[in-house]
Amino acid sequence: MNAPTHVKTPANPRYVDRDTLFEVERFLIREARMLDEERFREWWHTQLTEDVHYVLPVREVRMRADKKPVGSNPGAYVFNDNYPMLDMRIRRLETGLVWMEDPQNYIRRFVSNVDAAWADVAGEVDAWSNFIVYRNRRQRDETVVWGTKQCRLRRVDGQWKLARRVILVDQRVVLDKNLYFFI
Amino acid sequence: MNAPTHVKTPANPRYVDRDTLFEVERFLIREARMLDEERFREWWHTQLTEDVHYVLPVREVRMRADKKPVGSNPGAYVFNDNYPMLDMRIRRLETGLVWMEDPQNYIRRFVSNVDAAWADVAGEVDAWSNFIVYRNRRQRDETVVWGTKQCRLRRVDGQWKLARRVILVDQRVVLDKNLYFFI
Amino acid sequence: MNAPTHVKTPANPRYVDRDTLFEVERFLIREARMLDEERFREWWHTQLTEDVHYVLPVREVRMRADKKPVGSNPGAYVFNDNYPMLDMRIRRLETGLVWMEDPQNYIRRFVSNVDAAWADVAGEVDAWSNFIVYRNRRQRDETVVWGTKQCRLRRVDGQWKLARRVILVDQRVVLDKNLYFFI
Amino acid sequence: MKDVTKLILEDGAVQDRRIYWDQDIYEQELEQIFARAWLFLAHESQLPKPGDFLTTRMGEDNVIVARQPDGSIKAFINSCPHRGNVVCHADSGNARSFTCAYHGWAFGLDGDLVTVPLEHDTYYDAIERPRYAMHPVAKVESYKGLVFGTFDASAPSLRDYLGDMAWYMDSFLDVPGGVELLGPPMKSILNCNWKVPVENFIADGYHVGWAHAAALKAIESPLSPLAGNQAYDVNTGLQVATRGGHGFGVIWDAAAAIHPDGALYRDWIAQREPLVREHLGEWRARFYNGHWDASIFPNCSFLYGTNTWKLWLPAGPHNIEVWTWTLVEKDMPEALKQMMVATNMMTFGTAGMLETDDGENMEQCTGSNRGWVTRRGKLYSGMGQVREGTHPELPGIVGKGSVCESSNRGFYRRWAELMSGRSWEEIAREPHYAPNRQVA
Amino acid sequence: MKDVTKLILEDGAVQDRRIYWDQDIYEQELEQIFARAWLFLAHESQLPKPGDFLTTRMGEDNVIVARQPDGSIKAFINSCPHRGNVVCHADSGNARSFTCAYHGWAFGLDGDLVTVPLEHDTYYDAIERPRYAMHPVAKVESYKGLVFGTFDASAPSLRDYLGDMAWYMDSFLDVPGGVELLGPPMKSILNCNWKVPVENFIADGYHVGWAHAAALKAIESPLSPLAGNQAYDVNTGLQVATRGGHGFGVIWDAAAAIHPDGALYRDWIAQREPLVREHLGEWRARFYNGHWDASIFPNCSFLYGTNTWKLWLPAGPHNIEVWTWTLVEKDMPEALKQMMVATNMMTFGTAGMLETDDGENMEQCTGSNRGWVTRRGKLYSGMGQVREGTHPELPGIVGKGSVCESSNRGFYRRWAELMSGRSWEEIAREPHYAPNRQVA
Amino acid sequence: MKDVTKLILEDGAVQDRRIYWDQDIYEQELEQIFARAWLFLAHESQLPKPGDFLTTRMGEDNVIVARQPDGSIKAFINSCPHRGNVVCHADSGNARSFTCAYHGWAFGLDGDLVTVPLEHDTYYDAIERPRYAMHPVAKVESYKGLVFGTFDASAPSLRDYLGDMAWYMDSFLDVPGGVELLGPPMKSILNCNWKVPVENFIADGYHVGWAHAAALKAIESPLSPLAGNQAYDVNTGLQVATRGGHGFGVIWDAAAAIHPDGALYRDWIAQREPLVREHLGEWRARFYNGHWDASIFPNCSFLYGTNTWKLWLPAGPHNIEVWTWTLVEKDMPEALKQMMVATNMMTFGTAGMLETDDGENMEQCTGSNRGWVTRRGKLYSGMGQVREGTHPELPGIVGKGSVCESSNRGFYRRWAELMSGRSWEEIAREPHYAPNRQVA
Ligand code: FES
Ligand code: FES
Ligand code: FES
Ligand SMILES: [Fe+3]
Ligand SMILES: [Fe+3]
Ligand SMILES: [Fe+3]
Repeated sequence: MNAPTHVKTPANPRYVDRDTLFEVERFLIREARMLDEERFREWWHTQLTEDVHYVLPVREVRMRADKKPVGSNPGAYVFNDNYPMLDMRIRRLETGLVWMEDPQNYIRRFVSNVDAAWADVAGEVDAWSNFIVYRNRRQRDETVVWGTKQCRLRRVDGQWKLARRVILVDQRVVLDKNLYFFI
Repeated sequence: MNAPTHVKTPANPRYVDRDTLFEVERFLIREARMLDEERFREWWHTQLTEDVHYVLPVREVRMRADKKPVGSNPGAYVFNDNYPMLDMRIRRLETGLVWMEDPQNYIRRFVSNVDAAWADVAGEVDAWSNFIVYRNRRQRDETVVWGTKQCRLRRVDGQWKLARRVILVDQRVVLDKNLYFFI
Repeated sequence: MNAPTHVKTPANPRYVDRDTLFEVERFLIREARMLDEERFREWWHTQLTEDVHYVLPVREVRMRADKKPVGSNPGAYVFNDNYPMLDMRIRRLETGLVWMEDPQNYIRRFVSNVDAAWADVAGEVDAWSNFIVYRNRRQRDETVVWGTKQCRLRRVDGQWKLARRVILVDQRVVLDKNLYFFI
Repeated sequence: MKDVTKLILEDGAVQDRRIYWDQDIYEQELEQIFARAWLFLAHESQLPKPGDFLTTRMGEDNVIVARQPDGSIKAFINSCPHRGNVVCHADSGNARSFTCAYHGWAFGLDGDLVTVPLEHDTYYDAIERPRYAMHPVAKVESYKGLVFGTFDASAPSLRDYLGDMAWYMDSFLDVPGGVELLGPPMKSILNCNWKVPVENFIADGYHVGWAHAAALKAIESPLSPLAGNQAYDVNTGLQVATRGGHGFGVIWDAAAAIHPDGALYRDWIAQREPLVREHLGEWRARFYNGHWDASIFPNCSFLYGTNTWKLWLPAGPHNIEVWTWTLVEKDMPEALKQMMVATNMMTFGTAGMLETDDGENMEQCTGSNRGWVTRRGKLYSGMGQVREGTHPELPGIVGKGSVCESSNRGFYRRWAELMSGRSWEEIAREPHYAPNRQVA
Repeated sequence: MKDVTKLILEDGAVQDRRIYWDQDIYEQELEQIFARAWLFLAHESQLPKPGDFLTTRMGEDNVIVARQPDGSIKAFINSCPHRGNVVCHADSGNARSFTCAYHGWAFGLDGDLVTVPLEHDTYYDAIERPRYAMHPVAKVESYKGLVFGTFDASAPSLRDYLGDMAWYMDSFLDVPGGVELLGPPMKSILNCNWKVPVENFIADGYHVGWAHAAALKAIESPLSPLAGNQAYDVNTGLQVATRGGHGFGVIWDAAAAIHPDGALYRDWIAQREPLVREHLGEWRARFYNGHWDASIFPNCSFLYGTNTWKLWLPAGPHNIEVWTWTLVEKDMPEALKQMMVATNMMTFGTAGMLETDDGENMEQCTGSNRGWVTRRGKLYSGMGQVREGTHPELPGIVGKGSVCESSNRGFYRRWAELMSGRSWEEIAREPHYAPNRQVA
Repeated sequence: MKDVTKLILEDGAVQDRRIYWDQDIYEQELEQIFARAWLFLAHESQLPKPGDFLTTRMGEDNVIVARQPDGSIKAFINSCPHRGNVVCHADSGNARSFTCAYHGWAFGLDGDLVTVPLEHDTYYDAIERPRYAMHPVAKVESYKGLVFGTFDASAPSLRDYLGDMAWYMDSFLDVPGGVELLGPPMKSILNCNWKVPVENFIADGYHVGWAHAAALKAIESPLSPLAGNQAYDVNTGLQVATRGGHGFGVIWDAAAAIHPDGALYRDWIAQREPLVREHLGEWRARFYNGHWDASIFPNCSFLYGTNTWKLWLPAGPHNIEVWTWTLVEKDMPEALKQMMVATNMMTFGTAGMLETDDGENMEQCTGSNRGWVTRRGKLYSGMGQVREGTHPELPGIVGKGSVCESSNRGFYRRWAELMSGRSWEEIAREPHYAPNRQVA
């Protein structure tokens, strides 16, 4: 698991062409709408590779001089899921027994600052984007989550699919009661 | 009046080509800037069709199992305006007698996640986008409104115009003292 | 120094072509990522012209009828920097002695509503965009800044560079303890 | 408990500003007013069938209001007696029972505990059920379709509580077919004390020409000349403060006046007014065709004519939630009902052109009292006090003209009575304000 | 100080709702509970080397916990005695000293003032150093690797404070090699009173089948049949309330039950259980293979088996921070530790499927008490009270079955004792709850 | 009212931490300090013409400050006496009158009620106007262009209030042409107690070398060697605490020291200093060319030389608004004024490199006191107490060196005096701190 606290763009990114960037942006925007619309099963079936790695690390607050490596065999993470684990989460939502999801919540995902470069592996790209997720529930329960995500996309049968996503929520203390939704 | 609580993308959207999507995005971004700059009369004259329908429904919190239809002849909505009603709102702002608008407020509209598909009617498109509106007034009065909007755009004399807009604010209780501004 | 309180798009903007707009958008998005990643020295070296003017005015709350000119020889501004002054700020950050920057803060810049028109000067463009900056520090210190920025970009040796930036933060009272970061 | 004697002076015309700001006064209001007075819950038309329910608030207490199998209406606190969870999260719906999401206890439409999971194996069938019913609202009663509740079993009947206000409200409640509220309610927030909008609706004809000048101009209705106070005649209306703190102002012949295209509504009134006159007499026929601004003590307001119905829900001393419905006559044709909704939304909905003006003023009137020195000052509502009095034919204290502050003073007199903590009987027994003057 | 006599009734089975809402009660808790009781600080494994430190909170006080050069552990308040600045902003690290960012005073690993810039030229070498040490935590002690601290020098020893709970916890603490906590801690917030999650973990086997029905189904573990309370047998577990307010419930033979693929863990248990039996006897071998929900008074909880370790940090009467670690045995193979982490994250991490269910309930259980009338009501946790009692072989009060509220009542009895403000000696002397009933 | 005797000890050198946190102490400050003391309102240069006005705050009270037709300056609370609305929303401007947006009452430049819409038809011309004037600030006075106001009619004159501080401030106020404040004010927020920045400016030469080490290095000015406390000589400055709680520290010959390119300013000083010496004597010529950090009791601070002017507006016990102007001499050439602004903005503006350092420390110094145990502790400012004393030629208590805490203690002694609630006369009569030691 890759669990960086702060990330850097690689030294000489091979930025993708405009056509590819357009496709990447469409992928991320349509994926966000799919999740806003609660089409989780469709998302799992159509947007993910079967070797997908979906990661949201816990970010520590450490001095800059503290060179303790982070990220190898960590003892905590919010998400560190593979394809079956994501399936399990979706199956839970599909039971109709998740009381906090009824009445339906409003969750809105905002995608911005999309950029992309070719990955080392042919036919794969690394996409950067920033996100905001707004959640409003019940009568007045309101929270916002901010951060960035790095996605590895792979072209499979002419379609882009998500092969890896590392989500960095810009918070030490998650300022919400949970982060169980997909970002 | 179409007053959905949660919306879904149609099953097989005929997504527009890149040229058209570029135009749609320009339309939404320039329209937002026009409104931020308080050019309301210009907006009314140049960005709207005369049969425009401008809608912001009241969203109820109901159990998922509750199949009561929403949206037909509703007893409440925030906006359900036609062209003359929008004119009336703008005439009010033009009187110079709206005390809460003097000193001028800061209202900033953020457009994101723009996507579009051809509508059933030739020459019309359905555009999705998410919005954030930030409002800051007086010394420290600050609020933010979040949601999505679905726009029907029609090409008239070579220009795109707004023929219908359904705005979904992701809140049951509007967390501000009013929503009188255009989104 | 140009210190407007509210700004307007010029009467007949000569909007740039799609290729140029694409480049402008890439410039703004990659610049934002560079700043998020704290590559300040690289930013200073590669993204700015040497005659850069970096401005963030103080916005007053005044009646609309109050025609007192603003902006000439102002007695206050948040930024009114030239190239050496920006260098000085960056040198401060490079000392390693800015205690509030250690542990590292999370600062995330969101770029949206990008648009651009040719400037009066050949080879220069005026770019509009809206911004949100999210800052999260220590355990739970969290603030958000909202506004718009107008950038003059100039093509130098085939690269776009920032020649002038006017940042309008949509607040009379800055709702944070400082605004020392670059937007 | 705070002594409120000094907070309201001069028969309600002078208020201490602390009543709009201080936390301890607010808490005394929750205890002495919101836990005792009759509070608006719903209109019966919102709960047509058995099992229909809605959720609302009484003060800051969440309640469920439900139509019972026998057709009656009951209400109870929406919190599970086991560990306190909120039980029902929907605005409204139809249910057979309400199941708590924490441990699955289920409660009937009357709030009684009906199902306890694993009851035999964990409580050994010894659970004392009545103890675990959801806390009932002590009394729920209707007046011509309007449903109110009180937490105070010793409160007078709803009819007595409404008193003379009921006589006035009959002007539109007691029409053939009655009225209904169209919703769902809009909900928004205001950073103001709850009393500020109540007094705006109960007595504030004065602000209309100034605060709403822009809207009056833009709407192009018969009321447009009021903009900027260009026109006002004291004989075109009056104001009434009734004993229970309720009150209203009326402008004669103006029920339809705010409607941008009021022909449909005017025709309706012309057709119905004779029925009202026949049934209720001359005065109430006049009221039927008047435009009212009104409040029912403590926190329910309406504008008859416009036709907005408001609930101002307290949420701390400087915050409220605003809930808005449209009031219509049930027998109105659908097109007219839609027009009533459209006018209400355009004027007093969340994007309403007049709502916007008022909300700003209400927040600023509250917020200024943050200042320590400011808060030690007074506010004044003495307008028309020198000419108000009793009326030979109309109950209550009558003030001259729709621009007057008589009912504002009536509201604060009642507020002070209840805030004193005295019992309903004590309050009823003691002498009350009666100016020795008659209004023609 | 508030008299708490009436807030907890019926031997802990009835709670006044104000204890979840009122500011004055909360402040009394900070004084009488958090400034007196032993509070969880860390596990020794988090501070292996001299100079290792971490920052945490005791109540709302920020503290630094540091490993000393002599191997001992000390703790002190993370605020500079000069002008009050927070001194250390890192979650953890290794340091020789802590330097304040304001004027540069530096403090040693023991909190003593060691460096004063410009000391000679400004203090004229007359500074009285001991006066300016960082405020020490009065006592810091470990129990089998678990480090606790108390601000109260008169508190009993940690071992006495844990009392019988230590005997029970030995079941997993006293295994060969001991345990460790894996982190860094996840941190999130809940808008709930701090006691609500404590009681959820100490005694709430009841909610599992209902609140977590969806997760139980999705996970496809041996616990799936519990979903919707389809299966429960009173003989499959029990509950214990120990004298000091600590307690737990246990389900026999279920340590590995929640793990989606528990084979690795079951093998481990099978291999280790004989060692536990040999070392600690039959009962504790059973506990070793049980699944526990537990809380250590006042605000530390864990689920042995799952294996989550929680700290609920109060931040006002309606707000907490939730900190989460994974508890493992040090001798477990790395792959098993990773599986323990994975299960904990998937169930009780910030995106954990059961955490999500609980957080919602905890917030709603707190928030409903905002209502003034609601707050004057009671909550009830009488489940199993009629059958609890002493046990011939097990210490404390024993309730039947894992679905029971015995340890909830034990928690509130202890809460009331400490809230009374009486000294530790007084509390120890007085008679305490002892039902005259024996549980087999 | 809280007894403050125990909150400030050892002649101001020891403070109870609760004074930075507790709500009740804060409210007592609003009453005993902000409703009594002279508070900074404006510089006369901001209101050159009749009708010029600006809005500001005194404590938490909003006020309008306006230049009258007769050239005097008046101030009054910015809240309408009718229903409480805020009347003026502009930062500044020029007006003939102020009209309330709610009902249109208009008030003159002196705050008197001048226009009442529909007066004849609603008040029947019987309105008692003086009763409805906007609440006046009891006294408004200027000292050499600096305008202050007090809500307390019994307060001493502004000149007496400033006392010896006026003598010192004359060093730069009483120059030919006088001074002016350039604005508009920057406004930002800090989550700190209002006293923390006041003490930072009044007496904190100590933090400069450490907290601002990075900025001192980056700016490359004569002050750069101070970074990391590499250089300090006790003879390069001194500190003064004057009787009224005002005070400052000074570094000799350093007025222009922080300016990155100070030649223009140094030339100006070289040219003006002889005039000051001639007019005010040797000492004040030295002060004229010193760099000052200073505060005027209670909440106005400045750095002479840099040249920043600050107002710290309280907004609750843990929150303030920071307002910042640039102080310049009126006769300075425009280019020099622009340089003064540029330096101020680069150092102490909202993005100022030193402002940033300080704000962080001020917030953390306040926030640590959230802890219940922490808050029961003390803070210490005893630096230089053993050597401070009276001076043969300078008024007030003089401390040695610019790095000293003498004026910090003077501030807290004054704070305790006013917080006691005693009258101005009582306070003046009683003996006050006078160390029996002389400073050369
Ligand atoms: S809290 Fe409702 S069933 Fe337990
Ligand atoms: S506050 Fe820590 S050294 Fe001064
Ligand atoms: S509140 Fe100002 S005129 Fe009425
Ligand atoms: Fe109004
Ligand atoms: Fe649980
Ligand atoms: Fe400083």
